[in-house]
Amino acid sequence: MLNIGVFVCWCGSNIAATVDIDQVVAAAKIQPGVVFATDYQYMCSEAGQKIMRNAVLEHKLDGVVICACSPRMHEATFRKNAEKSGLNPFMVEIANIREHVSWIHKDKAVGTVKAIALVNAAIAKVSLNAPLISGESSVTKRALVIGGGIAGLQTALDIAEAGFEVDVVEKLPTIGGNMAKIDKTFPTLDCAACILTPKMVDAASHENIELITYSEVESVKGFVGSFKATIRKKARYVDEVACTGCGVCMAKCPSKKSLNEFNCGLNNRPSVYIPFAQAIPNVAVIDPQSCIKLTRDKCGLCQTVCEAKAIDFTQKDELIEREYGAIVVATGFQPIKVDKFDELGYSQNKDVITSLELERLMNAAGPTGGKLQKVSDGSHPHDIVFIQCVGSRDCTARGKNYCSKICCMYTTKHAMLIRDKYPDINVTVFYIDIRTAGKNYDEFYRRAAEDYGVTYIKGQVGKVYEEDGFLVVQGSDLISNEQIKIKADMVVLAAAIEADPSAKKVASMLTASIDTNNFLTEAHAKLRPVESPTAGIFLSGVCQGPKDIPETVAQAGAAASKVIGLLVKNKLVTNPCVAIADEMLCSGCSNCFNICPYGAIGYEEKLVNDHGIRETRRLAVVNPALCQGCGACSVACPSGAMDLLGFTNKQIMAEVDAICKK
Amino acid sequence: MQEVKEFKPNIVAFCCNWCSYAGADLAGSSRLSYPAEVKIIRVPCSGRVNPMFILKAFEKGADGVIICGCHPGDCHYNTGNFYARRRMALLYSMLDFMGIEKGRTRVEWVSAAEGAKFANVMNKFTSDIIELGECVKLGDIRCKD
Amino acid sequence: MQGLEKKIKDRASELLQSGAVDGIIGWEKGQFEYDPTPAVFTKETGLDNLCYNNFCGANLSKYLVGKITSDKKFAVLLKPCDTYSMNQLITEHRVNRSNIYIIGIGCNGHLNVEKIKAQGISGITAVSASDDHVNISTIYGDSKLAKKEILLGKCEVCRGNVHVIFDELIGEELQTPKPDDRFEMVAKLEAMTAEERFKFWQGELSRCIRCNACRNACPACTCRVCVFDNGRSGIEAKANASEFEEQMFHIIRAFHVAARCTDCGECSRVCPENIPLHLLNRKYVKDINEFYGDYQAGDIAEQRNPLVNFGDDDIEPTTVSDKGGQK
Amino acid sequence: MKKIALAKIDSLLEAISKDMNLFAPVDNKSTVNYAEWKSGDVAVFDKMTVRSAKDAFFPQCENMSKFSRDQDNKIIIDKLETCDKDFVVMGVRGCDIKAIAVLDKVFLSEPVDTFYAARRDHSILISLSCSKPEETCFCTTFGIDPAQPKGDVEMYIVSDYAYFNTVTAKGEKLISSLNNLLENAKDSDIDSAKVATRDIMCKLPLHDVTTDGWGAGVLEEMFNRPEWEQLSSSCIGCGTCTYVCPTCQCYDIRDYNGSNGVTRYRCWDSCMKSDFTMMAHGNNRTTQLQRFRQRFMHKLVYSPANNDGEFSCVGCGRCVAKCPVSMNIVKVIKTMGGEKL
Repeated sequence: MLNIGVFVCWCGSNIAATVDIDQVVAAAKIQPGVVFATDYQYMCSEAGQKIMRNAVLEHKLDGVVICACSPRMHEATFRKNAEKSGLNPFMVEIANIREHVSWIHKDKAVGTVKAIALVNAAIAKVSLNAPLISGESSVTKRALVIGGGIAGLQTALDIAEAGFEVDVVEKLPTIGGNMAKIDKTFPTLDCAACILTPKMVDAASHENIELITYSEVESVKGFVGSFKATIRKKARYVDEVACTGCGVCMAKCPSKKSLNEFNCGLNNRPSVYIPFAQAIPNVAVIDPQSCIKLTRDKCGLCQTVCEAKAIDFTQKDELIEREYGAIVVATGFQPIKVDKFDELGYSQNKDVITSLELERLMNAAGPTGGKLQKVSDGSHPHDIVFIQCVGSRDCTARGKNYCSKICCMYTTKHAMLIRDKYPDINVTVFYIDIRTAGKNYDEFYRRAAEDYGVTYIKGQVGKVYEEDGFLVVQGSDLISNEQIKIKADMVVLAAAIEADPSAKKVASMLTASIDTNNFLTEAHAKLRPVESPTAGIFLSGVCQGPKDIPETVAQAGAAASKVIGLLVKNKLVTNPCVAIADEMLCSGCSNCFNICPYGAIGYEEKLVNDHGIRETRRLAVVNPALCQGCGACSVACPSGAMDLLGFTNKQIMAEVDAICKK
Repeated sequence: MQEVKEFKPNIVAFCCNWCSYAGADLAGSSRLSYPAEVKIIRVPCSGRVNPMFILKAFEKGADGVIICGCHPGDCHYNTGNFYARRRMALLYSMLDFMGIEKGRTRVEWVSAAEGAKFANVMNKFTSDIIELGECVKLGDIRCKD
Repeated sequence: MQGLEKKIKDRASELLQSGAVDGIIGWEKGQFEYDPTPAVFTKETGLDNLCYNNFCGANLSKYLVGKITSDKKFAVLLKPCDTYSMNQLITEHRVNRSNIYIIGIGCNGHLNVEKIKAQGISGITAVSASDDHVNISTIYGDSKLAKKEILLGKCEVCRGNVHVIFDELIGEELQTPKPDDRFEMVAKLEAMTAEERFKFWQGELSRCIRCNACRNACPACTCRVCVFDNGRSGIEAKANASEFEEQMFHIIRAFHVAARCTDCGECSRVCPENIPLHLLNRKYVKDINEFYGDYQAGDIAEQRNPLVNFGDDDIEPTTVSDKGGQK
Repeated sequence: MKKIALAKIDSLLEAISKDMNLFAPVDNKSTVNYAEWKSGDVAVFDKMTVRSAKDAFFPQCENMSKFSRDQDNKIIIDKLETCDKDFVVMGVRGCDIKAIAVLDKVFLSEPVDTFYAARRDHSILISLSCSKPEETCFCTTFGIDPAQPKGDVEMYIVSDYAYFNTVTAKGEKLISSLNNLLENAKDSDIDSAKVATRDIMCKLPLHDVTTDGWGAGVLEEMFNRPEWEQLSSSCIGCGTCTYVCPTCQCYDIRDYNGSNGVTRYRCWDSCMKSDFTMMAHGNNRTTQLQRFRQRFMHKLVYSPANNDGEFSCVGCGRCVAKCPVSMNIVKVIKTMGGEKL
């Protein structure tokens, strides 16, 4: 029997206020195997850890139970501490009496009883623990970045600069992402293209970066240090190397009726096209949905006119297999569809537009050459109304209950830009709150309101409708507490942003967790904000939650530094809590083999000596470097030959026993 | 007057480390409340939950057993919860076939972000179990007081 | 039947004589008509006692599990339904296909002596069967029973005369019994109230003496050491010391063979207490068919069973426990 | 000699079970087994029970002691009470009566098994003369007279009546307490039935089974016989024969860790099972051949060697009827022994 020590943490008053620490210590003391039990205000503090180390030596402890916060918080801390005192780190178990007890149950008597039950379960489990030794696995010195927007590019550049190879997979024909569509940035009003395109060029020309555009990651297998990804490179029907980006094909293409995605559908583009002038790669792509040759096997004009002979209608999707040590998710965002907001008239009226559409209307490279005009008739607008929080902070099913964070600032930017360029236009902004947390943000907002004469109305808009050739915005002014109607030529909706639809699929593929809004979950909200809970998966940009450009760039850099920190390692310490097959019990039936998601189980013909019977048997053998410790095999095995170290059948049943004991 | 002893059910919750255990942690750090009768056992994955554990819990006097894992498709180990879903569908169906009350076993998918859902699920499950009362059809007589 | 027995004997004799096989796994004549014993025949002389009569219900495929490491070759006599088990054993690497020679033999249904005895008939001295009827002679007088009434449970739901795996066939032209709906009883139980089902199973399982005959005869139960025999498994038990242990053993056993059970019916055939154990396994067969699409364990070798497989939109366990019978 | 109309036998069972536990063969629709008779149960006297009357004295599971902790965390050991109430076992056939004698030799010789002894002391046996032997019966091989087995009370069923003949004082006490239900009868009323039973025994298919060649003193010869291999190759290693056997007496002692302490209990074990007498180093019989041989050598060689020639098989035929693969003691006896000429 082990000598078990039990250490009960008060966590200041976090635990001690609703759990009777003395009772827990007293109850632990009489459990079989417990030779020492004590308590301390903060077990995780250096002083607390020292108490544990001293006790291990003094009482010759070979098992330790820490009754404190969640093991997800400090299990690693106490395991390290065990190691320092010469104890195998896996001889430590945590009883979670904070998140699962003291913070849940306000009644001290109730909380104490439950705490004792959980402590007893941990003691029962640790009694069956065995020392485990971690193995090692290798690291592929190459990273994959999924998404070629500003987040992905920044991460890729930072990793590449550190000397590691990076592949950027972008689903669209060009990198650049949402930022490429933006005209100016807040609060400095500098040109987005001027700061983004150099980064795009840097990425394209960096010797360590490979851009894989018009491609999607199809599957990912493996684990931290050794991922294996399959990337589908979609057929462009244009030879990427041969194409010079001259644009002759675009000019000659007779099929010019496709909506131009880059301009938010405000104008059209040909079937063969380069998304925008600064696109990287600056290579045409053929839209198979509208191309006459590909849909009806006629035309083929582009092929005739292309001097570079780059058009290739026979191109097929191509599958690329690559190995990576780390993967960064930078899938970004999209504005939500606003047609569900019927009362705001987006679908009914061309002059009701979204902010991103406005962004294109004001961009020199946009459909109007940068001239702000009504979409309906091209005339000059005199009154523009902005409506904030369309779908943001909206608890109904059509909206998002979070704040999209960037809209207050970009609307202020738009208002200011309009007033600056067209002083004759009246600009009114309806808002719930103006949120300007950020360096120089509030100053920027005040300038708009005070220096540029933008009218801000605190209130929500009930309805936008057409009357006598004008739009009427009907809303409430919460300050003057009255219903108001404002005539407008254009109405701009600050649509909420949501995670890119590809994020969910990518997260599933990577087994990275995702929240209810399809934003990827970070390993710890505060302490590990750029890592996914899945080892080797990192988060960059809006895929993790709404953020503006500087934040995105900062997070992208942080993710890069985490990736670099991983890739510089030659070996990773593997989790020793892996499956193990008992040779005496295994009958070689392959149930475990069939179920293993990592291909970690193989078979060997092995000579065994089963209590005197010597024979060659087909036995399951687990490769501990591949096994990730999910334990699915241990349940698939009917004989119980397969078990999971650290969570053995007997350990879990011992916990069940302890918990159910009345 | 005879005092009626309030029925305190014994509920075992198997929670996968990556989603539901974290969801339970979130319920705690959000100070949400659910009954203290729910006691959580951490397992790496819902696919680690062996039917033996569930029966063991009933044997030892549990009145309800609930398994919580990542939402299907979001398993940290890709597929563990898919297997768990099939196994538990069959096991629960068998328990029902043998006449054990249906409400005593559940599987719920709770993500790391769903602290509130975790608390709601546990509140609901506990009230269902209280309604069902003590489990008398399963359980070893030698574990009863 | 006698003609078939003769053909089998002749073929067995040839195979042994030629050295094509070292042993024949078949049935050996007993003291009565109804008690042939599965046996390994290694000498031609022993073949006199080889028999194939109306009571050769035993599934011989499991006898090959013990021969997996043998360097000898064995011929085995398998009825159509037994071949499913053989396929499943091959899938699970529990037999060595290369040392097995499968002789598929025809079958027209086998009889259950327990059903004869349940009619109050004892002192049986002889049994002879025609297509529809069975004549039974006893020391207390003779009886005639309809064959349909005394078929083995598994023959009542016969799945036909197709051998899914074989090296050669003998007498495959025999007409198998017309099957009943095999899920009838399961459906009947499902339609009962939970309370009725509980009573039903309590009544049945309370007779269990944990002799392990069901397990040891089951061709799917091929674990080297069963979890119930393994002191380190945490659920080991030698007897049903409480009612719970009856449930535990049978639920876990059914679960462990779920999706692997070919519904061969050996469990119920061998149970000395006549517990209809096959209903538990058949419940799983029915559930699997309903939840995940029709599946027959062992109809082809090397297939992935539904429990080591999954679909994105599988039925939720909670939904499962909400359906089924009444509350 | 007393009698009661079979139609009214329930009233007799009712009367017995009012004051005492009554153990009788009860029909549970699928099988007939000894069970505690309760009002409404159907007692069956013309069919062989699946399990034997041994259950009444040596149940499959039996709690022996309990360990728990007191308030000071000290261990308390409770020895559980042995049987202290009289009970009746009814309908015990000749084979089972003989089997009880075999068990007595094991459990009542030093050191006495107190649990068994207490049950034996408190039991009143009503033996049953076989009226309808089955084809699996071969008790005569072991010198048993199924027509007149000795209990505290002998019971005979002749046409529509059940007759009771008291043998011991215990039996006398029981029968006299039931006098108001019983009619007087003549001793000779049952004579024809006894003759009929003995006649049937001679006609049974297994009447010619003989133990010739078996018994004490043939240990080495029998142990090394080559036939064991062929015979044991059929055996699937279940415990059916053992558990239906009226004389098998092996048990295992185990601890169960419950919520309020540990229960130590014993339960039947079977030498046919692979985990029988499992020890730290493994099992002393590693093959099914060894296990199979052990069981039959015990019944037919070791037992007579240690018990003045008494075999520990009583020819009840239960294993013959119930073996899943129809491998049984008769086939063993015949294969290696002789038959009456």
